[in-house]
Amino acid sequence: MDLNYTKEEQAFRTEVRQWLKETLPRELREKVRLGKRLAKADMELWHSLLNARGWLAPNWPQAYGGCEWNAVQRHIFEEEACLVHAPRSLPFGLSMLAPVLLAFGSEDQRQRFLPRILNGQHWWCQGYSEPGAGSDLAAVKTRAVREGDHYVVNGQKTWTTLGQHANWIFCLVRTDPDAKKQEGISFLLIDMQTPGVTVRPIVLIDGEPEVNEVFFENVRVPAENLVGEENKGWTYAKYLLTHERTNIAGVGFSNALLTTLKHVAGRVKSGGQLLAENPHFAARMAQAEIDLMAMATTNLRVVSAAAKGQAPGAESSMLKVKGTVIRQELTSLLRRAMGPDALPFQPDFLDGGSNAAALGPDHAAAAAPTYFNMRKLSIFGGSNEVQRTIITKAILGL
Amino acid sequence: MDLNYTKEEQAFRTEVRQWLKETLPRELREKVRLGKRLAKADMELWHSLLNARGWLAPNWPQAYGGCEWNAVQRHIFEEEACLVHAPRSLPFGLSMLAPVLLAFGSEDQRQRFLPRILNGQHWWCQGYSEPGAGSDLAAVKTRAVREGDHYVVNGQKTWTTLGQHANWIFCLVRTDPDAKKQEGISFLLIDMQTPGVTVRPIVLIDGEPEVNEVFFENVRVPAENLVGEENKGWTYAKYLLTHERTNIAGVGFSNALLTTLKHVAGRVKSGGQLLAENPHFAARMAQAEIDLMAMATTNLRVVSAAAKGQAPGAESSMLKVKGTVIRQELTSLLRRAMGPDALPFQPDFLDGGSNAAALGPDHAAAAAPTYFNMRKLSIFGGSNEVQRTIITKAILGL
Amino acid sequence: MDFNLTEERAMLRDTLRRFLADKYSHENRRALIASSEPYDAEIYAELAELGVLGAMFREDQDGFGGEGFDLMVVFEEVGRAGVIEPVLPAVLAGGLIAALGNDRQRELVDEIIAGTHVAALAQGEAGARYDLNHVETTAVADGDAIVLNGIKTHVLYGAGAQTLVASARETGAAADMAGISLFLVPVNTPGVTVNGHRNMDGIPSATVTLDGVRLTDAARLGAAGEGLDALEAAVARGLTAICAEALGAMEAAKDLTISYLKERKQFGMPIGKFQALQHRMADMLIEVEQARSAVINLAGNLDQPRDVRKIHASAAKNLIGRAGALVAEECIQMHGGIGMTDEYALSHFARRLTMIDHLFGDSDYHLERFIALKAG
Amino acid sequence: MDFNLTEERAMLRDTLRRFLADKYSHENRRALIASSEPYDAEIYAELAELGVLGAMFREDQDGFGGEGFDLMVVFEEVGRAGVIEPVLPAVLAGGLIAALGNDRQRELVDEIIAGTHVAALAQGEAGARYDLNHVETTAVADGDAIVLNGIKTHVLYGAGAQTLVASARETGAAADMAGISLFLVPVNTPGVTVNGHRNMDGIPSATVTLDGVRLTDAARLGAAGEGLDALEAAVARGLTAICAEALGAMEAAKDLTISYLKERKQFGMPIGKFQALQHRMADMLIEVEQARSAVINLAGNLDQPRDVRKIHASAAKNLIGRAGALVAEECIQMHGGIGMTDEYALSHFARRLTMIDHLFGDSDYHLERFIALKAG
Repeated sequence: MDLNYTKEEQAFRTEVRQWLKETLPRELREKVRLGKRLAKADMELWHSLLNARGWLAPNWPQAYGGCEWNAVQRHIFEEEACLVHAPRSLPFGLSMLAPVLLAFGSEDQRQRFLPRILNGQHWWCQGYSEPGAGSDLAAVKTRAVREGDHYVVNGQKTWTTLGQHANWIFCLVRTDPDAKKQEGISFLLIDMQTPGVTVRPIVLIDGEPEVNEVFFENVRVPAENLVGEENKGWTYAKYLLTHERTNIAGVGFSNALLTTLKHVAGRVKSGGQLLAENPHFAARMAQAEIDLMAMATTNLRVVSAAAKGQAPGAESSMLKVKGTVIRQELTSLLRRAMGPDALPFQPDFLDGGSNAAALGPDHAAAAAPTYFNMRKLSIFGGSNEVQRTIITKAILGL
Repeated sequence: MDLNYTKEEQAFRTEVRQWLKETLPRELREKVRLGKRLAKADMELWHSLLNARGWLAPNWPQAYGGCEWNAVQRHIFEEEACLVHAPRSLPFGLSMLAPVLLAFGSEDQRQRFLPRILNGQHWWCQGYSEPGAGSDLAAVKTRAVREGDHYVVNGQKTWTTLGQHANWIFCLVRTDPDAKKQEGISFLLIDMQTPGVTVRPIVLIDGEPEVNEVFFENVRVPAENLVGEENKGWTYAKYLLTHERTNIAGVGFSNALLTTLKHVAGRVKSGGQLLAENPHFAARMAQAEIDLMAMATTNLRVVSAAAKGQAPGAESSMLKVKGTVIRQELTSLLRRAMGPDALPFQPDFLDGGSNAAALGPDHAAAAAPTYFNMRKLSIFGGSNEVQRTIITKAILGL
Repeated sequence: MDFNLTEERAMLRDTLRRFLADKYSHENRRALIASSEPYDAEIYAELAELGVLGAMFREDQDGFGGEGFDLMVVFEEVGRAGVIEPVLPAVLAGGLIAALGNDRQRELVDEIIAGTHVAALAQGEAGARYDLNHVETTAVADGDAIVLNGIKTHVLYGAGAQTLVASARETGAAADMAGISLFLVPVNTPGVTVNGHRNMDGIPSATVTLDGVRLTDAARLGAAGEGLDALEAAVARGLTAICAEALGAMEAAKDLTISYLKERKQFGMPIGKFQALQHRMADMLIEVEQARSAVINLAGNLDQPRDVRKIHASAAKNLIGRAGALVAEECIQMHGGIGMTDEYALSHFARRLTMIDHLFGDSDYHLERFIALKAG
Repeated sequence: MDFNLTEERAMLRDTLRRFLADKYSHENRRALIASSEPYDAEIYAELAELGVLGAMFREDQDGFGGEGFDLMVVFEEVGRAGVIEPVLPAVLAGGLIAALGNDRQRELVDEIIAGTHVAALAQGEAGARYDLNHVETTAVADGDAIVLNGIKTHVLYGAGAQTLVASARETGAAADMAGISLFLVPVNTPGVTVNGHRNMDGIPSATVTLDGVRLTDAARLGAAGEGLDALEAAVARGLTAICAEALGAMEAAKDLTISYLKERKQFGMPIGKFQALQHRMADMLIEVEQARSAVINLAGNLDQPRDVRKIHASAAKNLIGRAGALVAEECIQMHGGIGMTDEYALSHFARRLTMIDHLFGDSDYHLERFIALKAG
C-alpha cells in the first residue's frame, strides 16, 4: 500500500501543469470557469492546441499520433486540466469511435479517419439511441439495406450530443431485420453532408439545444464505410461502451466544482454571515467533500488496477453511480448557494459567442442551468438504474 | 376545510387528560418515559385501570363493554395517552382478535372470550408467522387435523410478541393441505396450557426476549374453538390485517419521542454547547419535527375520512411507511444524542421489575436498545417493502 | 375538523381546472414564454373574470375569499397548469395595498380584482438574499417630496406591472428591523427604470432602478418606518400561494410520470413493472401527501398569532422545498432523456418546482428560521 | 501508487482470517459475551502468538509493524470476525506507552506484545462527551507523591486490564488544552475501583473511580501537562483501528446479506431477484467501497503533519459512521425478522457498527471537526 505517485508520475504532472499554464487561453478558461457554453470555435481551438502538443489522443497508439498514456497518466492529465478549468476534449471521435476503428476497423479506415479526428477536419457524433429505445440500445430500428456498393439508410437517431456541429456520425443500423435483437446490427460511418441527412436540435431543460435528432431518408452510404463485418455491430458497440471508462467517476470535474462552490460560499452572505460559515451549508459542503475524497481514492484503486492491466468490472458501474451522485449534489449546492440570484435565465450571457453582462455575482447565471443540465449524468451512458442492476448481478449472480 | 376540533371533541380531550392525570401511576409513567421494559404486572395494572373506567376497548360495541369511539376520538385518546407517557394497551386481544370475533365469531365465542379480554383473565398472542414465511403469511404450514370434536395441531409459529406472558393464542392453521395457498387455512383459538404447547423466547438485537417461537406437538383443540368456517381463515386474517390501522402512523409515539429528544438535547452538552443549540443536531431535530407536523395532518386527513366512514386504502400503507421512517429517525437521534453514554448495555436497569441504578443521564440506558428494537417497525405488520408495493399497485395498477 | 372544501371553493377549483385544461396547453405556454410578452393578457383577463383574483381578497376588501384555503385552492391549480400570469402579485402587492392602504390607495385593489392593473412587490435587493429587513434603498424627505434611490432586484412580474410596492428605508442601517416603509410607485414615475427578464421557469421578473424617484407622502403605504411587519405577513400569504403552487406542480409531474411508467416499455415491459421504480414512486407519493399536509397546515394557520403563522410558514416552505426537489429529480430520472426536453411538460414543472425553492427563502433558510422560532 | 498489500501484511491477514474463521464462531462469541469473563484469555494469547499485537508497534518499539496499513489489515479481520479481545488497547494505551514511555515504562510494551498484559486507556469523563481535553480528574502533588482524584468513564477493556493510562489535569480549567498529563496506574493501586460492564456490542468496559490514588513521579507518562498532543495522536491511531474494524464488520454483514438474498425465497423466488432490494444492495456495496477508501486515506496519512492526519481521521470517521449506519440498517431490513435476532450473527455486526459511531467522536462530531480544520 502506497498512496504516493512515482517520481515519473510527479514529473509528468509538473509538465502537464506547466503546459496548461502556458497554453490555456484566459478567455477559454473563464468561459469554462463561469459555466458558459463553449462555441464551436472554442472547442476547435482547444483541440488544435492539444494536437499541436501531441496530447489530443491520450489513449491512441503513438503510431497513429496518440500518447499511449496509461490509466494513471490519463488520470493525472484530467485532474490537472479540470483544476485550471480547461475544456474537456470531445470524446466522440477521440475515445468512442477511434478505439472501435483501432480494434475492428480496416487499416484503410484508420488511415482515412484517425488523422482527420486529430486535425479537426472531422467532427464526429454518435448515432446510437433511437426514439423509444432509451437504455435498451439493442432495440435498433434504423434500417440499412445493401444496394450494390452502397447502403441505403432510413430511420432516426436521437440524443445525439452536439450533432449540430458534427459532419460525421457513427451509427448502429439494422442490416438484418429477421435476426434476433442483438444480431443483425451493423456499425456504419456516415458523412452528414450526404443528401437525406437532417439534424433537428432538441432544446433541453436548461434552455440549450445540446442534443439532436438525426433523420435519415434514403441516405446512400458507401459500403466501404462499414466497420468490421456486417451484422456484428453489437459486438463493436459493446466494446465501445465498456472501453475508456477510467474517467467515468468525473473526479476532476467534481474537484473543479467543489473549488467553485467554496469560492462562492466564501463570498456570498446569508443573514450577514458568509455561506461558508453557515453551519448547515458548511455541513453539506463538507459531506460532499468527504465523499469526494473517498471516491477519488476508489477511482485511483480502479485506475491503478487498470494501469496494471486488470479490467474493471462492476467497479466502473460503482464509479458511475457515485460519481454522478456527488457531481449532481455539488451542482445542486452551487445552485442553492446563489439564492435568488439563481432565478434569472440568461441565455445571452451563457452563449459562449457573446459578451453580454450577467445579472448577479459570478457563477450565478450558470448555476441553475448547470444543475438542470447535470441531471443527464444519471440518465445517459447507461442510466444509474442500469448500473445498479449490473452491480448486483455481478455480486448476486441471480 | 377546518383544522379545529369540535367542541365535543375538545371536551372529550379534556376529560381524557384529566383522567390520565388522576389515574396513571407515577412509577408506570416513569418506566415508560425512561424506556424501561414493562413487567407483566405493569401491563395488567394499566389494563385494569382502563377497564375500570370503561376505556379499555375503544373500538368495541358498547354492548360488549366497548366505547364505540370513532376514529377522531380514538386519535385524541392515543395522543393524550402518549403525551403523558402512558403505556400502550396490548393490541392482541383488544384490536386484533376481538374485531374478528365480532365480525365472524359465534355469539357463544363472543360471550366467552370478550369479557375475559377486558378483565385480564386471558392474555392473547398472535400465531400468524411461521419460520421461513415472513411477510408471505399465506404460506402456513402448521397443520390442524380434525379428529372427532377436536383438532389436532402440529407445527410451529414464530415472532409471537409477548407470547411468554400469554395464556391464549389465535392461530392460522392449515386444515386442507391440498387446497391452493390461500385456501385451506382456518382460524383457531388455542389455550396455551393445553399439553403439547411449548414457548421458546427469542432474544432480539436489543437483548430482550420480546418475541417467541411457539411449538405445537399433537395439541388437541376443541372444535368449538374454530372461528367461522373451516378453510375460510385467510379471509378473517386479511380482515384483521386491514382493520384498526388508524394508529398505524404512530403520531402519538413520535410526539412523545420528540418531547424526550428535546428534553435530552436541552440538557446534554457537546463541546460546551447544549445539543439543542448545536446547528447540525438542531437541524436534524427540526427536520424530523417538520415531517412529523405534516404527518400528523396526513394522519388526521385519513382519520377524519375514516370517521366519516370512508375506508382507507393505500393511505394506510403511506402512513405505515412514513410513520416508521420518522419514528426510527427519532430513536436514532435520541441514541446519538447520548454520545458515549449510549454504549453500556444495562439490562438490570431496563428490567421493569428492578430498581437498579443506571449509568449515565436519564434516557441513556434505553437509547440504544430502543433504537435497535424499533428496527422492527419497518419489518413487522407487513414490511415497508410490501407497503410500497401496495401503494404503487394502487396507483399504477400494473 | 374537516378536510373537505366548501362548496364555493370546490366550484372555483373545478371551474378553474376546466378552464386551464382547455386553454393552457403546454404548447401555448411554450410559445408564450418564447415570446416577448411577459404573460398572456387575454388569459389574465379571463382569470379575473373567473373570480381567481377576487378570491385573493376578503369581502371587506371587495373580494370574496382571502383566506388561506382560498389561496391554496387557486394556486394548486395555477401550479398544476403551469400558469405564468400575475396571480401572485395580487397576493403580495395586492395584499399589502388592501391591508395598509387608505381609501384612495385601495381603489387599486378593485382594479387588480378586475384584472386591469398589476401591482408588483419590489422587496428584493442585491445582498439581501432572502432577508426582508435588508433594505439599502433609501427614502429621504426633500421638502414635500420623498425621494427614493436604490436598486430592487428580482421584482416578480416587474415587467408588465403598472405599479410597484417598493420597500425603502427611511431610517437606520441596512439590516435594521425598524425604519422600513412601503411605497406605491407607478412605473412611469420619472427615475424608475424597469429592466425585464425571464426566470428559469418562464416567470417574468425585473431589476428596477430607482434613481431620484420623487414621490409625495400620499405614496406611502401604512405608517412610516413600520412596513416590515405587514411585508412579512404579506410574504407569509405569498408563501402559502407558492407552496400550494408547488403542490399543484408536484401533482402534475407525478401524474405525467405515472402515465409514463404505464405506457413506456423497455426490455419488453412497462417500466412501471420494475420494482425499483415502483418503490421510489411510492416514496414520492408519500412526500406529495406530506407536501399537501404542510400546505394545509400553513393555510389553516395563516390568521393565527405571528409566531404560529411563521412556524407553519417555515415548516411548509422547508418541506415543500425538499419534496419539490425530490419530485422534480425523481420524475426526470424515471422518464429518462425525454424528461429533460423542453418540449415535454415535465421540464416546465421541474424548473418551476426548483425555482420556487429560490423564492422567499429556500428550505435551508426556513429550517433555520423554524429552529430559531421554536427556540425563541 | 500501489493498492496492494505487502507480502508480510497479506500473510498476516490470511493467517489471522483463517485462525478466526476456525476459532471464532458466532456461537462461541455469544457464549463468551453471556459469560462473566470480559474476553477469552486463551484466544487472546493465541492472537499474540500470531503476531497480531506485535503488528501494532514499530520495530524500534519491539514490534514489527505499527504503520497505518498494519492497523488496517489487522482490524479489518477483527471486525469481520467480531473479535472482542483487547487488541484496541494495544493501539491506544500501548501506543502511548511506546511513544512517551521511558525505558522502564516501555517494558510494559513487551508484555503487551506478548499478550501477558493489558493496559487500558482511561480518557473519558462524564460530561466530556468526545472531547479529549475535557478533563476534570485532578493530579495534585502532595510531597513526593502525586494524588489522583476523579471518575473515568467508558474505559474500554477497563475490566480485565492490569494497568490504566489515565488522563488527569495538573493545572487549568476543565476544558483547557494545556495542563493534562498521562499516568500509568496499576489497577491494584489503593483507591482505584474498577466497575465493569459490557457495552451493547459485547465489548467489556468500565467506570473507574480514582479516590486519592497516590502515585510517584515515575508513574507520569511523558512531560507534565503536555499529554494532550500524544493522546490525540494515539486516538487517531485508534480511529484508524476502529474504522478498519467497522469496514470488516460491514464486509461481514454484506456477505451474510448477499447469501441470504440468494438463499431465502419469498413469494416463490429468491428475494435477491426483487429489483428494489437489488438496487439498494448496489448502493450499499458502493458505500462499502467508499468506506474502504476512507480507511485507506486515513491509514496512509497517519504519519503526515497533524492537520492532514486530523482531516483524514475526521473524514474517515464521518464516512464510516454514515456507511456503518446504512449497512447495519439495510442489512437488517433486507433480512427481515431473522436479522434482528441475537442468535444470528448479523445482529452482532449491526450493534458493533452502531457502537463504533459512539467511540471517539460520532459522524456529526467529526463532520464539525472536519469543517473547522478545513476553515482553519
